[in-house]
Amino acid sequence: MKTTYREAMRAAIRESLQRDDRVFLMGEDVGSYGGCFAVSLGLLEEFGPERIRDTPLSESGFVGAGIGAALSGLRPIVEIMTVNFSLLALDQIVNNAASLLHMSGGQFNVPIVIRMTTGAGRQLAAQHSHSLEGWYAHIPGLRILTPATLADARGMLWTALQDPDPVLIFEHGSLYPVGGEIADDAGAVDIDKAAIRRSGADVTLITYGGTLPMVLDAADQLAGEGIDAEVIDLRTLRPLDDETIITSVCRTHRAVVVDEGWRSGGISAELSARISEQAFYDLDAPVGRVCSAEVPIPFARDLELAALPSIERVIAAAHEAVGHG
Amino acid sequence: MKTTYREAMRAAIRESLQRDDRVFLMGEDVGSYGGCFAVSLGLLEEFGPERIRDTPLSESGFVGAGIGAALSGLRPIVEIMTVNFSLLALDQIVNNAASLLHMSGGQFNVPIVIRMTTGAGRQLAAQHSHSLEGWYAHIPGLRILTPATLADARGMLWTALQDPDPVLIFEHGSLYPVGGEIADDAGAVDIDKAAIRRSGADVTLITYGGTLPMVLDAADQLAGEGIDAEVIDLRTLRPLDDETIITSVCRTHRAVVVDEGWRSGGISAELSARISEQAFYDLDAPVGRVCSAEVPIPFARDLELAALPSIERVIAAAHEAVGHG
Amino acid sequence: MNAPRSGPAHEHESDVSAAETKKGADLLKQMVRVRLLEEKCVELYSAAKIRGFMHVYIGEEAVAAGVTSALDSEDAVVATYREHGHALLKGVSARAILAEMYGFVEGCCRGRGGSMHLFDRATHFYGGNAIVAGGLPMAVGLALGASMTARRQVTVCFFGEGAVAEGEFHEALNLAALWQLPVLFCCENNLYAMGTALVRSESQTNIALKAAAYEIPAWTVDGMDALAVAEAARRAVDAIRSGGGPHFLELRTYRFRAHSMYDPERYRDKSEVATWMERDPIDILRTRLSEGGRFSDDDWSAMHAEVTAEIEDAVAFAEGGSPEPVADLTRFVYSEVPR
Amino acid sequence: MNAPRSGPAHEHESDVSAAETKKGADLLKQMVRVRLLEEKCVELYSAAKIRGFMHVYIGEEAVAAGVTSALDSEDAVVATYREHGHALLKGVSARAILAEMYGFVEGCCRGRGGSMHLFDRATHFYGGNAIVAGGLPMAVGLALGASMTARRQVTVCFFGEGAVAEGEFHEALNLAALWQLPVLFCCENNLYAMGTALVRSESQTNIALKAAAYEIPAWTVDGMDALAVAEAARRAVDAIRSGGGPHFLELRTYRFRAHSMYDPERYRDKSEVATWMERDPIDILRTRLSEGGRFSDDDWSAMHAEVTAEIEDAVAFAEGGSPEPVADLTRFVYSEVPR
Ligand SMILES: Cc1ncc(C[n+]2csc(CCOP(=O)(O)OP(=O)(O)O)c2C)c(N)n1
Ligand SMILES: Cc1ncc(C[n+]2csc(CCOP(=O)(O)OP(=O)(O)O)c2C)c(N)n1
Ligand SMILES: [Mg+2]
Ligand SMILES: [Mg+2]
Repeated sequence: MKTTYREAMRAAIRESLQRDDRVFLMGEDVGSYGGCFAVSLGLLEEFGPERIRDTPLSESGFVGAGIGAALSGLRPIVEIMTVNFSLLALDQIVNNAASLLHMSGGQFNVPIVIRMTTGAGRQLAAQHSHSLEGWYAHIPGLRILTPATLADARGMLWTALQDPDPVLIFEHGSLYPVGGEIADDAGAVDIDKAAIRRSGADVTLITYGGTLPMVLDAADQLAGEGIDAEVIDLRTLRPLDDETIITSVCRTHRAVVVDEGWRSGGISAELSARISEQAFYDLDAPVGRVCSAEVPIPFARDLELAALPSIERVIAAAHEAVGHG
Repeated sequence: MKTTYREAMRAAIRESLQRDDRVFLMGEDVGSYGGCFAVSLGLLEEFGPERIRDTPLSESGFVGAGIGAALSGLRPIVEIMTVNFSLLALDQIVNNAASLLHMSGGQFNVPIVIRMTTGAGRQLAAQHSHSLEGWYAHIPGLRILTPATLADARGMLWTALQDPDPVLIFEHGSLYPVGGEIADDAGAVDIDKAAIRRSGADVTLITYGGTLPMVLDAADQLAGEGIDAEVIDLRTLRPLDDETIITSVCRTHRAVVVDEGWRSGGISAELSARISEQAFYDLDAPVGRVCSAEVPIPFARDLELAALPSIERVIAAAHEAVGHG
Repeated sequence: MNAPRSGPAHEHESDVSAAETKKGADLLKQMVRVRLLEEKCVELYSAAKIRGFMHVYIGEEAVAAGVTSALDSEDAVVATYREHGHALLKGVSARAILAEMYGFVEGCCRGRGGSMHLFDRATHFYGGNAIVAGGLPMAVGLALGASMTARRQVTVCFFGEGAVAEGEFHEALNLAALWQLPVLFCCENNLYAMGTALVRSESQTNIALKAAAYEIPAWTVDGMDALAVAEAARRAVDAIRSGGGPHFLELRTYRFRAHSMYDPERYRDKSEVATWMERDPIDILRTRLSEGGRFSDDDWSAMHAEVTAEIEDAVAFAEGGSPEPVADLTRFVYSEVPR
Repeated sequence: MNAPRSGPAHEHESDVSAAETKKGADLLKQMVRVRLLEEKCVELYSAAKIRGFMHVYIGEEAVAAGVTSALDSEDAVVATYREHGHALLKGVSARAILAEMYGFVEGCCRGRGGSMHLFDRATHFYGGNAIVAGGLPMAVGLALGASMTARRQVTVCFFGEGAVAEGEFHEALNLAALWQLPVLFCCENNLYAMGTALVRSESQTNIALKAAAYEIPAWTVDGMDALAVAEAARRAVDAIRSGGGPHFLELRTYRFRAHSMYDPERYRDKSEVATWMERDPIDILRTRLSEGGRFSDDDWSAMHAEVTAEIEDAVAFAEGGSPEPVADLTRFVYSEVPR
């Protein structure tokens, strides 16, 4: 079946609404506008304004309301338009969603799913270009998903809704129009394991979300040079699937992490640290990192491109890794 | 001269208010209450309510107001009671304070200093025990200071106020009562370099802020066993002083990072990654990390203690590092 | 009913004044339960049996007693870090509360929450929120849940007047009004947020007026008069239950003690405190009842003894508690049920 | 004055109607400047010369024109992502604005900000804020700075009615009122926040009433009538400058175009838009002036030609711009001055 990432996401939301009465979608402009990225287009007509619930501009308020609704037995899907605005709701996410189960001694789990768009690349400038999913992965109590493929866009939501605890889903803005084939009966997928999207023996390229297509392209180019790169799609940033990562690195002895977040203190640092801790004697080269430059993302096209990970930088990092040791 | 961390901080604020008319202190209960940790005690009487400005409970509002005041030519010291409440102001910190200079093409720098208490250890439970300074260090445009000594408590503020850009100062709650000697004329200190608080040849213990005293004790104990540990106090978490760190590790060939933040994606990960990147071939063992357990900090005393870095865990990590290679 | 509010009903005393007496005595007893529990907490804190931040409600008991008297057991309550009383009156046992403050596994949160984070699923007590105003959006969400599933549950959200300045107050009230949700906002206006007097935190100090900006019906109530609070709460809860949307009560009260156990109270005069203490809600109600000849000194002694026994029992229970094994540290970060 | 508002004053035309004519013609010209600039922007966007998010103000020009007419060059303006007009009328050149939208170093932010982030130190134009309501606290801070240093500067903060639901709106208004700061809040109520109609975002849709909850004087003004806006703004600014504390204007207006260049406008009827377009603020003022015999078709043609020339010049300037060298990417993350 032909689909796009956007349609797959919409199909996942629709299916969830159909399968479970407790599910509803809430967020800014999810209803009459059709979703700011047209993900929820048509759902208002199908499910009505109670279950496709437009909210005022009140990120903290409606995320907190989603937490309360989850506590009361519902299964809210809360959409924050983009990760950039999620900072306004961070207190609710960290101090309530992520903490309630523990503070209450196991009594109050919070089965909320919070979806948001992430990433740069469309000249939206500093306040609209954050990639903070790796940063969110610092918070215990949360599960962080980053669907990069059509199958994951189609399948992660339902699994997330079965999770008794808060799950954040980050959708990279550049992926929505991506098209391709998925199985006609594509449905729920696991959210526990990283996926090896390409097997290889010489170097492990680790990425997720919006940069996966580019890293796969880089691997193709590297193959042309005789460098056989393995590509891991993390899929879930918290908890990380150490096993898949370490097993791969122990085979290839080299790793490069590609992450659109800023370098210092990003998820790439955590991956580098874990690989060092768990595969120190198997590494032939330091773990490479290809991240965004540490600047608020600039508007100007050339500057923005220069700030973001590029295929050239991925290839250079792979060369660097392979050249060593 | 005898002083305490609290008094040193207060002396620094007082001196700043005396030396520069543009400086004022603003925050919840900084005035008539005397500061929630008594840091600003007496300053209201000395400087009046304009310059020791009590605010309502509006973290986003008054941090944003501090940004505006900084833009208008003043030099605000904004106190957020504790890092736990700073999440409510995160949008202002990230999307305005850290971004304005860049977005405006260099026109609008934001000379604001934001102080807050950080850390756990006093049975304040999940919502009052965050250690997020390392997490904040992810954000370009910010400078992150973590005074751990009396001299730094006394001297970092004035230097921070001279900085044309936003500076966040994290004061660990456990340090306020710490007493000791400082020079009678103690004053401004640099905020660029990490400090070697103890020289050693066998292993580099890297820490900052609230865990420095414990790490120094650990080094003493290790010395008793014949392990000569070097202790680095990072002092500034952004930008990190790579040179001091790497030089030390290249000498000792072993490093352990001690950080009260959660492990995954904390500043310890960044240090581990940088050391691997810059000293890979000099390392005799993987970089060790002693961090907080990845749980919302529990109230119960035993559980809280078990969650936090301890001298035993630091010593064990040092043994582990030295045992290798 | 949540908590034992009275002895068995006497069917033959069916006249209005008997009912009133019973109601008054109930309220009085609830206030005494909170008062004696918290006086004990202060004592235990001084003895270092309780640690961390602790905020007592002494002086404000009429608010929690009056409001909870209007609730059913299915109704939900969201409170702040000053919530011992709310928890107790919603039906959490003094035992579970005290054991929690000791940090023991027998506590209502297995010792993981402490004084500021009491929670109890069985009695629909949703905390125990230590981020000022952080509970308001959650209360709106609980009410949204009730509304979407057509349950008759009302959610009551308690918060201090200090919370009114927070953005979340504004966002939550607007959402509740926009969606006409069954939630009762109870602002415990004790005139201070730590050391910040209301006049220094709000440009408009008439808090009830603020609710009008959201088209939420709001009444100002004497928060030292338990009967008045109970009556206002009953009306508000009735209105909410019959589909009237959110309501708002501003309860004018005062805390007799320091903000927390660490507060030297530099910001207010002893004389101001003394004046307010003359309006002790327990004294007021007891006097009113006894002046009406409806409550004798013997009644008082009996009540006091009964409550004292309850609290002593709770202390004994807490003293006999045990800490959670350190090996279980990482439990409850994620749920233990299979996915 | 910030921007060229008129030719040299004719001292001999000192009667009221002449002054009014001049004022009206000034306002008209300012509106036309914004309109033509933005019509050009739309054209350039379609030609992919401009990229990213772009939000035009077409239909709302009377608001920025009227309000800025009351300001001095030293006064500060904080606006939103829909701020081309505010920037232009505060005195930022069309050249610098367009070059910015091209992403060129000749732009007012060297191409780092783009359409949503125009800033200009010389004219005290503080953005260009793309987080809804994020500019309000900053405006309060600018006013605090003016107040603490006893400058006579007024800060004007523009925001949409959608921002009213955000917590920062609430926090900022309270702070401004509490501290009696010289700030003018201008709510551009165009009835929609993206696709969300006001009735679905606010329980109280009378925005000016909200300001009353903070004890801030607030007036509702016809935002399609530039003269009315100018008059209201002048009164408010006068009041603020003479120590009257913050003021609030709700300006009722409408955007004729989509929210941004991506918006298919499913949420409103074409007929509604058409009805509002009959109240085009430029037509209204032009008609009023010409009906009074004070503004001929020739005057209009001359004005139009002059503004067209300004815009064409700006386009040529932007076309001739150059991108910042990629080597300078990491400039302006931190200041370049020595510490
Ligand atoms: C967001 C936030 N900011 C600051 C604090 C610190 N704090 C705890 S209680 C309190 C005062 C709250 O006053 P009020 O809401 O009136 O409640 P009261 O204590 O009077 O019952 C403050 C400032 C906090 N817990 N949360
Ligand atoms: C905090 C935040 N949430 C969401 C958005 C996305 N967004 C951009 S503009 C807008 C609508 C704002 O409407 P309004 O304030 O009425 O201004 P208008 O666009 O009508 O001028 C939204 C939802 C944002 N930029 N910031
Ligand atoms: Mg209070
Ligand atoms: Mg609008």
